[in-house]
Parts: sequence; C-alpha cells; structure tokens
Amino acid sequence: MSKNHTGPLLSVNHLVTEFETRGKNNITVVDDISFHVNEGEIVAIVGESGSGKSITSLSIMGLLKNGGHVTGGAILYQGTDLLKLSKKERRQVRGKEMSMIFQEPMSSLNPMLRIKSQIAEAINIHQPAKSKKQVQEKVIDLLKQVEIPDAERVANRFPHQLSGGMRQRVMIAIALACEPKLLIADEPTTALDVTTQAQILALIKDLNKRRGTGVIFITHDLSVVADIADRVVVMYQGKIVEEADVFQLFDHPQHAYTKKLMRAMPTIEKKAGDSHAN
Amino acid sequence: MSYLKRSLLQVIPSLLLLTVIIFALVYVAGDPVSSMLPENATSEDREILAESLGLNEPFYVQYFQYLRSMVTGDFGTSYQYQRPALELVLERLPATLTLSLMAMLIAIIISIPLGILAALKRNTFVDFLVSGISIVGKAMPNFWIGIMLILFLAVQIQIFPVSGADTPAHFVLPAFTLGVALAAEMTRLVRASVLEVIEEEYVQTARSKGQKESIVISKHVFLNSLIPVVTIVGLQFPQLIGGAIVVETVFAWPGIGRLLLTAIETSDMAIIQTIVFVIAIFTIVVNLLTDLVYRVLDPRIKYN
Amino acid sequence: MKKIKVISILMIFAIIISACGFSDPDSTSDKEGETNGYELLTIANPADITTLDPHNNNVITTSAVLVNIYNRLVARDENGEFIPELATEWEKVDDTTWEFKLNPDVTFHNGDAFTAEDVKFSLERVAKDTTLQQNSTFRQIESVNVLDDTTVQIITGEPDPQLLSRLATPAASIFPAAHFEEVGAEEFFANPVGTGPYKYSAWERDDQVELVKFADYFAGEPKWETVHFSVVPEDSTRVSELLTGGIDIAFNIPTADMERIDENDGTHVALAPIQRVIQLWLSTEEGEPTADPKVREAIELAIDNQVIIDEILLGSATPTRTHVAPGNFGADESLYDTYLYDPERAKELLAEAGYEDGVTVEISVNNYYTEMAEVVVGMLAEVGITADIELIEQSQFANRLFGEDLDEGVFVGWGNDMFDGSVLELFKSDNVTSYSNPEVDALLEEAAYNMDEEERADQYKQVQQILAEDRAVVYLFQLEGRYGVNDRINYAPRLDELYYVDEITLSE
Amino acid sequence: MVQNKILQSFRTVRSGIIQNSSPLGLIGLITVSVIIILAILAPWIVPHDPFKIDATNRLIPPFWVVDGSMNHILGTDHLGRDILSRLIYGGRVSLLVGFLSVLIAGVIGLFLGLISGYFGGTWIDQFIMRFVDAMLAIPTLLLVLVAIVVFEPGIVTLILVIGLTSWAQYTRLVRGEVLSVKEREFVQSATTLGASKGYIIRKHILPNVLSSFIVVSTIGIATAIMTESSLSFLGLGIQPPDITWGGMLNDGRNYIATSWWIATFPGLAITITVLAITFLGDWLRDILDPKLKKGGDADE
Amino acid sequence: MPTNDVLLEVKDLVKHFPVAKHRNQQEKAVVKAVDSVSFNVHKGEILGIVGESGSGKSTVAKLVMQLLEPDEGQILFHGNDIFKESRKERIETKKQVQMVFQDPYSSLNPRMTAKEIVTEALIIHKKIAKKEVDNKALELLEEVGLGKQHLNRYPHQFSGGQRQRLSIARALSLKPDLIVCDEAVSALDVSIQAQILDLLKQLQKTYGIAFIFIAHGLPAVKQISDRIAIMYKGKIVEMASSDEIFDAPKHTYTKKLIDAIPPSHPKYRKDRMVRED
Repeated sequence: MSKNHTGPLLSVNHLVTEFETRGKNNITVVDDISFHVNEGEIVAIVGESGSGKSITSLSIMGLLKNGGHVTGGAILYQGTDLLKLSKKERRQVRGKEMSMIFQEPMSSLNPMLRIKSQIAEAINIHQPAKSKKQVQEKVIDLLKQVEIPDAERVANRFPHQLSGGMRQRVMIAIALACEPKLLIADEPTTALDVTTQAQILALIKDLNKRRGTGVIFITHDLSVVADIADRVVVMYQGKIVEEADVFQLFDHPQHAYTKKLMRAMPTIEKKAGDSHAN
Repeated sequence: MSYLKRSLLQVIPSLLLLTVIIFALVYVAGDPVSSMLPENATSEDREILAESLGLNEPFYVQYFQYLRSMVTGDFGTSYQYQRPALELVLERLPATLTLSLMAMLIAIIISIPLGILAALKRNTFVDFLVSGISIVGKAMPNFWIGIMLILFLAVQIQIFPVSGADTPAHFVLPAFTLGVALAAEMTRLVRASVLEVIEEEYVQTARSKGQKESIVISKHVFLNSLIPVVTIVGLQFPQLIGGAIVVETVFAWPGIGRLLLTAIETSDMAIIQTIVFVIAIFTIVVNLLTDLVYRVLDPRIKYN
Repeated sequence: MKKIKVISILMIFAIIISACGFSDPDSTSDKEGETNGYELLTIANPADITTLDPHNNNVITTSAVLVNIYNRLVARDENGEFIPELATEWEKVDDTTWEFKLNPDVTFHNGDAFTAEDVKFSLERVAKDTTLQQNSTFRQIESVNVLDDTTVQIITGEPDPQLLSRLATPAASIFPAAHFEEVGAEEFFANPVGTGPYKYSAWERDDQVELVKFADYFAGEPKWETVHFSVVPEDSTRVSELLTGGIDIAFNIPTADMERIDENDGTHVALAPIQRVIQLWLSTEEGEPTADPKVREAIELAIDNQVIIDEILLGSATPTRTHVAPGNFGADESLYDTYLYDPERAKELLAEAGYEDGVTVEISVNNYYTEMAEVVVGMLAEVGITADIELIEQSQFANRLFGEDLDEGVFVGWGNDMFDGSVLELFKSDNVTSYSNPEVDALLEEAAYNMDEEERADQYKQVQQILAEDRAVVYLFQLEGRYGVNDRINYAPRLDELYYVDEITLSE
Repeated sequence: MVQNKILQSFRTVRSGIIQNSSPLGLIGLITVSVIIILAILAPWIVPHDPFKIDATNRLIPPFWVVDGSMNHILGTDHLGRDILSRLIYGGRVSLLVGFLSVLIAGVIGLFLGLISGYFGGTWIDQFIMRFVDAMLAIPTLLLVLVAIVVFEPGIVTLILVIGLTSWAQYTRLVRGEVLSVKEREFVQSATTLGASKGYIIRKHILPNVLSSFIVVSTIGIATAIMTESSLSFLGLGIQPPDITWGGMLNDGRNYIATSWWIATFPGLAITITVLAITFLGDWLRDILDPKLKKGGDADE
Repeated sequence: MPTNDVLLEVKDLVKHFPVAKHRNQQEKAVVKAVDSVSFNVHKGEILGIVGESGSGKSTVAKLVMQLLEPDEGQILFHGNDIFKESRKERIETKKQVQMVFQDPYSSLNPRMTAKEIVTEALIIHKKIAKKEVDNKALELLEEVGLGKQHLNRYPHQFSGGQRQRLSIARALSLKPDLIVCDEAVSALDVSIQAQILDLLKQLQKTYGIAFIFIAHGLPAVKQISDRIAIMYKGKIVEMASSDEIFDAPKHTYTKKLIDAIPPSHPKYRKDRMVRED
C-alpha cells in the first residue's frame, strides 16, 4: 500500500459477488457495483434487507462465507487491488488498514474471553513487538477513547456482563485498535435503544472527525443516514440505484426506491420554526 | 456454593426413587436360596435359610430394612462370596473406572481433532470419510469390535496383549473398544458444534482483526464448541459403564461388569443392588462435575 | 488450518506409538533370566473361583484350584483309584466305624504340625455346620474321635459304603484347627492355610488366583515356583491368549478352535474323558406326552449320538446309555460306548402312541449345552417331535431344577464327583426327576447302606438296566474335557477335572 | 379432514424426497424399506427353512469361498442352518424389538415429557424429573440386565424391558423442547386467543416437539437393536429358536477365527440397519422441518 | 373525554420479578418491572407507550393480555376487573383483546399454514363452520393486504412485513375492541414499518379498534398515536397527547428521548455547524 497514494482511500469497481448453490445456478447477490470512499469521509450504504449491502461490506473485508465469492471487478485500497493479494497479505490488511463492526453487539464478542484480551488480540496481531504492559495501556486507552467510563474495570469483564451499547463501544475499540484508515460499520445501531443509538452515532462521528478514519456505514434507516453520512449509496436488489451527496439525496431523491424510502421516514421535526432551516 | 447445595439437594429424591426401583426389581427377581445350597439340599433346608435371611417378610418391611442398613453403610452380604457387597463392589470399581476413563480419554483424543477436521473441511471427502467412520463406529456392536481387535492386533500382529489388566499396554484394546462408540458420537457432536460456532459473529470479528485462521479456530472456535461436548461427555458416562459390562467380558477385565454378570447369574441380590446404586451415585457425581466444568468453562454462567 | 491438521494427525500417532511402546512387556520379561522353565504356570478358566472354603463350595472349577492348597485324608489317582494323601492307611473297623492312620511328617503352610485334632476339627465342621454347601454330603459322619496324634476314628450314623468317596472329594479338605479357631473363619479364608503343595498368595477377584510353591510339602518339593489360575470368561479370548503364549493351559476350549490350536506352532489340544454325562430327562408324569413309554423310546431312537459327537464335538465324547461310566463304582459297561438310533422305528412308535401327526415336547436346557441341545431338537424334528427349548443360564439352572420349575424334558450335563453309582439316586422317588419306580427305589435304598461291595455294585447295575429300559432319562454321551495346552508343558487332563499342578511337567 | 391430513403429509414427504434429495437419506430410506419388506415376506422368500438343523452340513462357507455352494449363498452356521434364510428371519425380530420398544419408550417419554415441560417448575415437573434423573443414572444395559433376570428372556420381555427402561431420555428431550417451544411467542399468542391448555399442547407444542422426537426415536431403534445384540452376547437375549441378528452374531463368536461368515453377516446386517436408520433419522429431521419446504418465496 | 368512553382502565398496576439472590444480600432482590402504573385507553384510540429496553412496557402488555398476573392493582376492561372474572368471562375478555408480537419470526407457529393461523381463533371459539374456513381466511388475508396465493403457505415463506400482516389478520379475526402491539414494527425495515403503521391506522378508522402501541422509539409512535405515555424504569413518567409530548416535553427523560431521534434531513443535524467549520 503506497504511502503517497493520492486517489480515493477505497474504490470499488464493478464488483460482482455470487453465492454457490448446490446443483443450481449461482445467485448473484452483488451485481456490478462501483463506488468509492475518500479519506476521512463517511459513506452510507442504504438498502433494505437482502439488497446486498452487507455482502458488499463482507466482500471488501474478504470475510465472505457459505460459498460466497467475488467473481468480478476490483477493490482498490489506496490503489492496490485487494482481490489480487495473497491470503496472508489480505489478512494483514484486515484490522490494520480496515476493520469492521457488526450489527449484533450481543454475538460479535467472544463470550468466553475477557474484554481486555479481545482488544489485546487485535493489537497483538499487527503490533507483536509491544510489551504486555504497553498493550495493557493501549487497551485502557482505547476503552477511554470510546468513552467507556471506568475502563479498567470494564476491561476485566466478560461480554455478557455489559449492556448492548457498551458492547458496541468495545467492538469499536477493537476496530480502532490498530488505527485503521477505513472502518466498515454494518448496521451498528439497529439493535440498540434510541438513546444508545444516538450515543454510538455521535461516537463514530467524533472518531471520524478526530482521526480522519474513513467510514462505510451500512443501514436501512434513512434518518441515521441523515445524521451521519457525507455521501450516500442506495442499493436495491444488488445494484446501486443512486449515489449522491447526502444533502442532494435528501433534497432531490432521484430513484423511485429512494423516494419510497424517503416517504416512509417518520418525521418529527416541524417544518416551521426550525432554526437550521435555510 | 449455593448452586452446589441446590444440586445436591435435588439428588436426594432421585436417589430415593432409585432405591425403590432397584429394590423392586431385585425383590421380584427373588429366590437366592437355591443357589446357596448344594444340589441335593432338602426343602426344609431351603425354608430355614429363607427365614434366616428375612426373605419371608413383606415387601415394604424388606425395603425399609434395606434402606435403613444402607444408610449405615451396610449394603448387605453377598451370598456367593460371603462378604459385604459394598466391599466387593468397591474392590472392583477402580478397574472399571480406570477402563472407562481411558476409554473416555481415547474418545476425546480421537474425536476432537477429527470432529474439527471434518467441520473445517465440510462437504469435502475428508468430512465424508470422518462422518462415515464415526457413524459406522457407532453402528458396530462393541463385543464384535473387541473380538476383532484381539484377532488382528493381538493374535495376528501381536502388538498388544490379548487380555488382562497388568500393564498400560493392556489398556489399549479394551479402552479403545469401549471408547469407539463414544468417540463416534463425540466426533459428530464436535463437528456439529464447531460448524455452529464457526457461524457466530465473534468468529467474523476475530477474522476482521486480521487474525490467522488457525488461531481463529483454536482461540475462538475450539473452546466455545467444547461446551456442548462437555455436557454430552457427562451424560454418556453411564452408557460407558454399561458398555464396560460387555467389554470386560471380552477382555477378561476384572471390573464391576464381570462382578455384576456373576451376580446376575447367581441372583446375588446384594451385589446387584450395590452395583446399581454405586454406579448411579457415580453417574450423579460425574454429572455434577460436568456441570461444574461447564460452569468453569462458560463465563456467562460463572459470573452470574 | 494446516497446523490443526498436523496436530490432529500427530495426536493420533502419539496414541498408537505410546501404546506400542508398552506392548507385550510380560512375554519378554518372563523369558529372560529363565533358569529351568518352572517359574510360572498359568492356567486359564472361564470362571473365577467362588470361594477359598472347600467346605462351602459346590463348583468344580473352584475345587480344581483348591486341591493344590489343601489336602484330604485320601485322594484319587488319575484313574479314580483311592490313594493315600494325609492318611497313610485306613481300615473299616465295623460298618459304622473307620480308622485312619495319619502321616506324622506333615506341616501346614504356617508351620503348624498336622495332627489328628485338625482332622477332627475339619471334618466335624463340614459335617455339623448346616450353612455350609457341602454339609449334606458329610451328614453321615456322626463324630470324629482322636485316638492319638496320628490316629482318628470316623463314626457314621448308618453304614456308609461311600465314606471313602466322600473323604476323597475336595470338600473333605483339612484345615489347621488351632490357627483356624484363633483367627476365625473370615480371617482364615482371607489368608487360607493348608498342607498342599502350593501356598495361597493372592486372589485378585475375576482376574486371577496366585499360588506359590510350598517348599516344605510333605510329599517332596513341588516343581512350580508360581501358579496363576487366571480368569478369561470369553472363549475366543482364552484361545487367543493360548495362541499368543499368554497362558499355558486353557480350559474348555470351543471345539471350533481345536484344529486351530493343534495347527498353531507351540500349542496343542489335550482331551480326556471327564465325569460329565449329557442326558435328557423325560417326565413320566401323567398327562405329559412323555408319560407314554413309546414316546420316550422314540426320543431315544431319534437321536443319533454319534453324529453329534462327530460333528459338534469333533469326536471328543463317548456315547453311553448309562451315567455310571467305567472307572466309577457299579458301572454297567454293557451300556457304555453304545447307543440306539433307529428313526424309522421311532416314527412307528410315535404312530403307535397316537402321534402320527407329530407331538410337541418342552425341554429346559442348561445353556452350557445349547449347541448340542439344538442339534437334538433338529433330530427330533426329523421324526415328527417338535421340541420347544427353553435355555436356562448355567448358574440359574440348579435353582430352577430344585425349585421344580422346569419343563417335562430337561437337557443337562451331570457330573459324578463321588465316582459312585449313588449318582443314580437322582431317580429315586421324590427327587428332582419325576420318575418313580418302587423297584429302583428299593435297590438304591439298599445300595446306599450296603457294605458288601459286590452286591452293591450289582444293585447299581440292575438300576442302570431298568433305567435304560424305562427311559425316564436318555443318556447321550460322556464328555471329554477339552484343554488347550502350550507345547512347553506336558498336561494330561484328569477324569475329575481337577488340576493337580504338580502332575504338570515341562516337556523336553 | 383426516384424509386431507394424510394426503398432506404424504405430499410433504414426497416433496421432501424430491427437493431434499440427500443421497444418504434416500439410501437410508431404501435400505430400511428393503429390510422391512424382506422381514415381512420372510416366510415366502427364504431359500431354506431357517430353523432346519443339519449337523452334517455345518460350517459351509459362502458361495464365493472354496467349498462354498450356491445352495447356501451365505453359507451355513455351526448347526448347518442356512445363514441367508436366518438373516432374513432375524430381521423380523430385530426390527420388531427395535420398533416396538421405541414405541413404548416413546409414548411414555412423550407423554411424561409433555406434562413435565408444560407444567415446568411445578411439583409434577419436579417429580417426573427426579424420576428421570434416577432412571438416567443407571446405564440402560445394566437396567435391562437386571430386569431380564426378573422376567424370562423372550421377545415380549425384551421389548417391554427395553421400552420401560429407556423412556427417560425421551422425557428429558421432550421436556426441554416443550420448555423452549413454550417460550415462543406463538404459544403466548394462542393463549391470548383464549385457547385451552389441551389445545395448545396438541396444536402448538406437540407438532413442534415431534420432529426432534422422531429423530431421536430413530436413533433409539438403532440403540435397541444394539442392546438386543449385547444381551445375546451376554447370553440373556432372545432365546432360540427365535432368530435375531444379535443371537446369530453371538452364535458365531466362537467361530470368528475359523468360520468368519457366521458372525460377519449378522454383524453387517446390524451395522447396515443401524446406519440406514441413522441416515433416515437425519433425513426425517430435514423433511419434517417446514422451513425446508419450498413453494413461493416471500415477496413484498 | 367522557368516562363512558373508557375501554380499558389500568389502575396502580404493580408487577415485581424476583432475581437470583446475591451472595451477600439478605433480602430477596426484585426487579420492579411495573411500578404503580395507571392509564386509560378510550374506545377507538391509539395509545403509544414508549420506553427503552427494561422500562417495563412489555410487562404492561403481558398484564393486559392476562399472560401475567399483577402483584397489585387492577385492570378494568369495559368496567370489569379482568383478574376477578370467572373463567368464562375471562375467555370472553380474551376474545376482545388481541395482541401482535414483536418478533415476526417466532410469533407464528412454523408448522401451520397462513390459513390455519388466521382462522385459529375462530376455530377455537367455534365461531366458524369447517367449509367456511377458506372463505373467512381469504377475507382476513385480504383485509391486511395479502391474497389468495398466500393461503397455504407456511410462515417461513413470508417476509417479515408479511408475517406481521398475518399476525394482524389473526388478531382481527375475532373482531376485538383492543389490539396490543408490542414493538410490532421494531424488527422491520423502515419502509415496511411505514406500511404496517398505515395498515393499523386504517384498521382503527374502519373498525374503531383501539390500540396500545408499544415501541422503544418515539418516531414510530408519533406517526400513529393519539396519546403517548413515556415509561422509564417501571413508571409512566409522562403522558400526553402526541403533539404535547413533542412540543412541550416536561420530563427530562422525555427530552432525552426526543433529543436522541436522528434527523429526518441532514440539515437538522445537531452537529452540522461544527462539521462545516
């Protein structure tokens, strides 16, 4: 990965992902999509369940399972096509250059291991030279960065002893352990309460701003998009149907599906009297 | 601690029910007198002996006598051996337990790597082979396996001794024979369990950290998939002891199973009752232990 | 991935290799440092001994072991003739009094000297204690009088022509009186003491009994240092042990393996007649089909004894029409080594009895003899007799027999440890068989107390003739004991199925 | 209505066969069917009288071995009986023991399990579970052994004894399933509809418990066949002249080294049957799962 | 509103659940799931109950549905205390109060077809002859926007939204006066949520059915409810008309909830100013 690369952080070109089914034709889940993420940018991928948005993120991470394969296109990270890397090189990209958080904070942490060892693992993989003490300090530091109060105590706990919101913070801490340039968040707030969701969104925004981490944010909820995204990619049945700046999208939705989504949004703001309206 | 107390309390009614079951069975099995007397004894002799053994009392009286003496550690005297039944049983228990534990060890050593291998290579030839072997292993009667092993490994190539219980080498064939079915069962279980765990999101999390696949498996999949396996091992223990009855006969292993068979052949009530009871207690202890292991293994339970 | 695979393969190899490392330690270690080959003799039986108390035992395989620890006043040689053991000579003083001179130079394993008191103690114990299984055999003995240290008189209640036979059974073993009374029965049988050639060393139950040489044995120093009677219940396992040299003698080998053992390098089969006669008892009770003598005769004629002997037993039996085989007192040799077979006549007899269309009999079978019984069933079927058999576990058999809970036919192998025609008392009225014949009753009653040997023998011969005619029992054959033997030793099996270890020698 | 149900389940099975054509499941089904058909037709198709003892024709090897003959395709046993004929007959008893004992154990287990699960936590549940614990604390083979001494060994005894001693595992399984199904919202939803306890058990709980129950039952059949053979080995199994595979295997144990065919064929028969039943069980679980039924994907 | 309009009256409802005793705790610990809750539901009204996980809102629903018995307090339906009714009366009440559950995947018996599911209540209460089943089922399915082709399908063959429609059809079958929707749209995609909310609103209008609509977020509730109750730690902290809640929230928790709602347009972002610097 060249250090002085100038293009977008990640660009996905004509990506096709298919799943094998026994005896039948392969199912194309992601069908020739292209988009990019610039450094420090938050790109939201919006779509309903089954639209292929999660598979896109797994394709980028190289974490496809159950017979899923990228069968076409390229995924350029800082100009390097990830699909051309060896398994080992690909692995070294994960966690260090890009990392991921998942929808279910309940199941995305190993129930058998303490929080600190799960975070430490992420550090040790890519920075094996660090001493135990350094790692320990880094763990606490990360927990503090994701605004976990009483970080020392939480570090010694097991996942089931934490609330959903706390777990998602821990996941974010893990994802940030090696200070990746790209964070992929797959519906990270869907399973959370509203107030917790607001906190997690604020946290992601804050990290994006402070550290310049590029974010791909996957969601089905346009109001979350409205809150967080710089740019929006709308997916429908495996294809990208619309891509636009977030303001442009909300002001002038183009595609029928986008419009339908827009209509379905519950609104609470009153049109009149809004101080930000312009 | 309160958990342990609660479990122990739950055991008591089970044990009581157990004594009723055992006693009822053996009571119906009835007349031990004939086997105690010589071939040409008279019917008066029989009557006198029955009287002296309290065999003419009604069922419930005999049951309470049985229960009372059991509480005091007296499990009755074997007619055949003229010795306290408990003593006889405890004498043999180590042989059977060692054999069962070795069998379990062999089953674990075989099944865990094979199960993981099959799961990781799901739907490949390796998986098919492992699953096939394990199903066949469970479908073969164990005495048949035992006799075959003796014929091939002990008589033909002579790498193991035929029977007896003198040296570690003597353990191999009987423990393997006894462990085959369990190994087969566990292999399937480990495979299924690994397949399930491997689908968990935290495994994806580990991969997304950039962790090596081998470490993902050993650190995140292995331990988590072990939990259901531990439970099954505990549940399988009594069946293992049941299998030992057959295996001990094939391999001339001086354990509890042989004692039981002799006792059954001679209607030696005291021994039968004691064996069933001791095995039941052992099973219960093993189940408690697996429960504890399970609790130690799984922090979700430990810290709640 | 790769690592996991490697580890799992390594694990499997580790088991196999570690196992091989242990393998066969005793077969190698035993051979080394060997001086004369008499270090260890291993005899494998299908069942463990049940007790170390010969007075309280009625199992032949237990006696077979115990005879090496204890002695009796008299014994039998391999042909069944009386020979002195602890007694040097004996005489009948009158019909109820016998006097025995004892060997003065005998010591027990614990060093106690053997005296007349020991004889009195031991014989009175078995004669008086009704809880002992052998008590009924010795109830004839009223008292044992000590005349001096080396002379005893045994007083019987009635004249007892069989006293010597009784005293020659292993159940008449002599214990050291003083030691026994000092430690009590329980402790005594935990560490039994006798005068025999081998001392008790250990009994690991269901595994083996270990005996060691008693150097001060009165009849000269025994040959073997250590003797193991090991227990291998499974026939095929026992044969496998023999073939691999794990044991020297395997008792009761399956006929199927006889050829294998003979052909195997280093083992052979030793056969010898034993006292056991296979027989089929037929109920004569009113109402049963077998109450009709014609049916009973048909059954005898339907069975081809020789075919069973040739095909199933591979020749290891002799057909007989009597239980009292040659070598036993009162044997009628005209009924021995012969059998009747005439299926055509059998069919005729059945027709005469009104069973042209067949008849069904129920037979209880001691499961020890399942195979033979099934062949008999097949033969009976040929002439139109349907035999429903019920297999009864060997050890349950006696219970059921004495509980009179058996079918009209009983298929059984019966021994004769007294070597006497008195075994025929089975057919006295009110015994376990349903047969009742006043003539037989009278003959047996007289013979039981008849001190005139010739007359007594004649009475038994008459009984045998009547039984052969009445066919309340159809005798099939006298079995031979089948022993698998390691070529390194000479072993001649005995009629009484006992192991006299000192008779077993190394072959040259 | 009943007819409809039958038709419907037939359709279910048929569509299962077609759509989830797991080859192993199909092999299992075919094998088990063949064995059952052979067992039913045994008297008409056996080449020889399986009970006919002929001491002069004993130990004839299978036809492809030297000295073998086409007359006895799989040879004869130690009493000169035709092994093929006995195998076919033996299947009758072995399957009968397997099916009936599991039927008994299953009915008891299902009944107690439903009660125990539905009344989870009450004294009834407690009592049943303590009873189950007691039963499960003794190895089944040991229980059967003790029980078989009480009653004379025979087909009926064996079926009863295996049935009456192996219900506990079903109770435990069913109870666990009931407890989990009971927590599902559709059961609560039925309660809110005003449905009675009996209706809920019958209509909502039972059908959802049944599939894992059936799978475990098929394994139970296999286990029962194995138990029978173990008992035969110990001399306490079904008595001659009744033929069982376990009994045949046992007959041949002394001949394994010299006349291997006597024990090998019944051994194979047991292994194949148990295998086939296992495959069948796995496959049944699949087709009984409505999630795997096809027809109309979700559309919206 | 006049009191005779009151359909359901909940008075001082209390429900505690015991929790496992901690080592050094003497007293029995309890979770006060519902702690003295009172509210009314008027005929034909939609009452929204909002609270985060653990606020006790689902327990309230279960109490109303008689799936749980209260520790204290009363629930009056049509003026009758439902926990003091006879067996028969209770069954009558049950018919008039129906429920739609949160999880569209576990609230339908996987082994029953759509037809069986929606007509089940009618069959239980013997309100229907066997030959009418098909017609009635179709009628109900059409009511919720499903069609003939769905009659014989199993739940797994439906999408989440369709399943929730099925649940609603089932609830409708007995023509109830009140339907309790426990997080009925939370698990659905946003666009589907809107459709289901529309359906409920329409049913309210057509049949005058009252709803208790439980949700963990305000947006969904706002769209549909006449009045909204905010629950926090087992208590109702604020209850008012939908507009009042949003315009003039009184309780700090209510304010926090409103504050947490993501914007409907990026221009309403709270940090927009900061970002543009």
